[in-house]
Amino acid sequence: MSYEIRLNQFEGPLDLLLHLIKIAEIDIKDIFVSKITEQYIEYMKQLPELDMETASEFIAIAATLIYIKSRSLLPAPPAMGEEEDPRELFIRQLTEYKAYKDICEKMKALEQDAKGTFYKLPEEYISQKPPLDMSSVSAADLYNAMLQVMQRVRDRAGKPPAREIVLQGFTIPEKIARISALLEERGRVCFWGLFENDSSTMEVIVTFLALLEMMHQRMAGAVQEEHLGDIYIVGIKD
Amino acid sequence: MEDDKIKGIIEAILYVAGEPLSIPRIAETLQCPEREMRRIVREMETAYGSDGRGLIITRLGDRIQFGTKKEYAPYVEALLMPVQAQTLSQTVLETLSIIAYSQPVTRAEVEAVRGVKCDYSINILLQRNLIREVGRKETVGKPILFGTTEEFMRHFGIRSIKELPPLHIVGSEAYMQDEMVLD
Amino acid sequence: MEDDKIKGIIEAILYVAGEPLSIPRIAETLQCPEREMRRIVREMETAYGSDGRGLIITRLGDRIQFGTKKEYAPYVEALLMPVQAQTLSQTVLETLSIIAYSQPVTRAEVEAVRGVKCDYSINILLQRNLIREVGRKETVGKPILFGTTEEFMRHFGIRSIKELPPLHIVGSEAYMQDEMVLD
Repeated sequence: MSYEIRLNQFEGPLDLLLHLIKIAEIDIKDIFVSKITEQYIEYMKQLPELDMETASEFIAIAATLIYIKSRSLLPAPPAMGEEEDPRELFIRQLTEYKAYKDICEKMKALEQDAKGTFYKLPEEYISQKPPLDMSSVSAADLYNAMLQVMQRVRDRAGKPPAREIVLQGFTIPEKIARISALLEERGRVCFWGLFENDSSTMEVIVTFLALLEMMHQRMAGAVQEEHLGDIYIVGIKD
Repeated sequence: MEDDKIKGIIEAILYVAGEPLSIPRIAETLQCPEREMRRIVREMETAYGSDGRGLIITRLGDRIQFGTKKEYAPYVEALLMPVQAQTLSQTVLETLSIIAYSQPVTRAEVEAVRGVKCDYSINILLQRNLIREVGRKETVGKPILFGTTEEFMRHFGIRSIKELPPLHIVGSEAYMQDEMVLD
Repeated sequence: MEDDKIKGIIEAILYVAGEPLSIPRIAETLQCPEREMRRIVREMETAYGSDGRGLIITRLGDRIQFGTKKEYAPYVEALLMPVQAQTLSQTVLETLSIIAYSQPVTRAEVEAVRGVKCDYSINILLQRNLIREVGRKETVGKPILFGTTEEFMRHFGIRSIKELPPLHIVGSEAYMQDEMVLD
């Protein structure tokens, strides 16, 4: 079989199984009377390309498949009372997962549709308008005001965000694009260098989140050549 | 108070608030019976739907908010360049759909369905305020139970969880009967 | 484009913007002759003035903006108190503190932190010469960056921004870590 399909394209072992079932054009319930288990095991050759956690998820399902397969080769064990046949159990898990995958397509359509509606921030609503007197305001008052703002930011977490629209701003996708461009151009970039042009705390945070996202999606990795040395971000080519 | 005045006040309030406001609270403030208020809101929903209007009343459960008509999105974008809500990745969406349809649900239960760890997507969903902790499960370790938020409804343009497309799981009727789904 | 559609689009745009928009710019975006646009805006002004509406179109020279009808102000306040309604000095001080601690900063960024529109307080701070434009941000739309002035330092009796009390944030809040705020 060909390995044009890479394991890391899948959402996990169940996703891979559904893919194999789809190309074999069989029913989920016929999975154990098909070649699917063998095909799945074939894919395990790609395991070294995966990180430990992902690899272990694929191995766990491989073990289940092999267990179920081997069980079917043995004479039927005496009825185990209430315990459910692991084969039925597995088929149900797969069926359920497929139902969710199918529903995701519908949810994507809803999401796309809902993107056309825009909202706005609350208005700054000032109740009384006495003349503004800043004469007695001290740096400590300024500091306290900032603490209050931050307290409200914390309180807001957990409530629907008031902020739907930033008329001008920066977004994680934007930052990912910028970092990708940098990596494309230079191959590797010093970690601190990524934040050089960021003009505010929030922008630094967004840049950092973008970097985390890229590392998570394996678009970038981090290397440190010596203990306490500079950290470099490198692009990962797929 | 006449209907017209109430409608005017609601329009003003929704504009200033920018956030969803609860119908019972509006009714209370305007000293109008809640039933009446619901009728008036329904009438307004119809009126805003008509031509010549650009706003719609978005309903999120018991709360209402102004939003703009979808068909005018290109003009809003051209003139104001707002940053749109990002769409979710497949990984995150899979996790979210399981939470939406089986809430309240624990992380372990979600992971059992997907067959993979879900810490990453659950964190993203919490950060984006699409899910929240709704309690603890009375079981070993008292794991956190997750459910969807109002922001979830807004993100998918639905008024209640019941408006989600029905989930069909062949051969396992036990799961996901309508009554299991929370409002 | 028919009048009704244009009116709908203007309503949507004025709502999302929440700030004055120039009539010629709207006309240009909708590819509608400016004369026509002015006629349509006049018609809308009359329509909004009628009963059952709570919004009005306010005109500032060549620009238009939504406002709420004055006679409904008591209701708006009653419903939004104490959440949104703040006194002028609270409002202004909050906006100023954000600008002081995270300068240079755009209005949208300040609004994102405060969670409300800040046109009004930023204008007051500019008038008072406590903040000023310090440049443009290299991003879509090149928004103005604000920073504090010498007048600000004089007012608060400090010689440099670094003399402001440092913000110590316990926990995981990403906003405004003191060492990140100022360079």
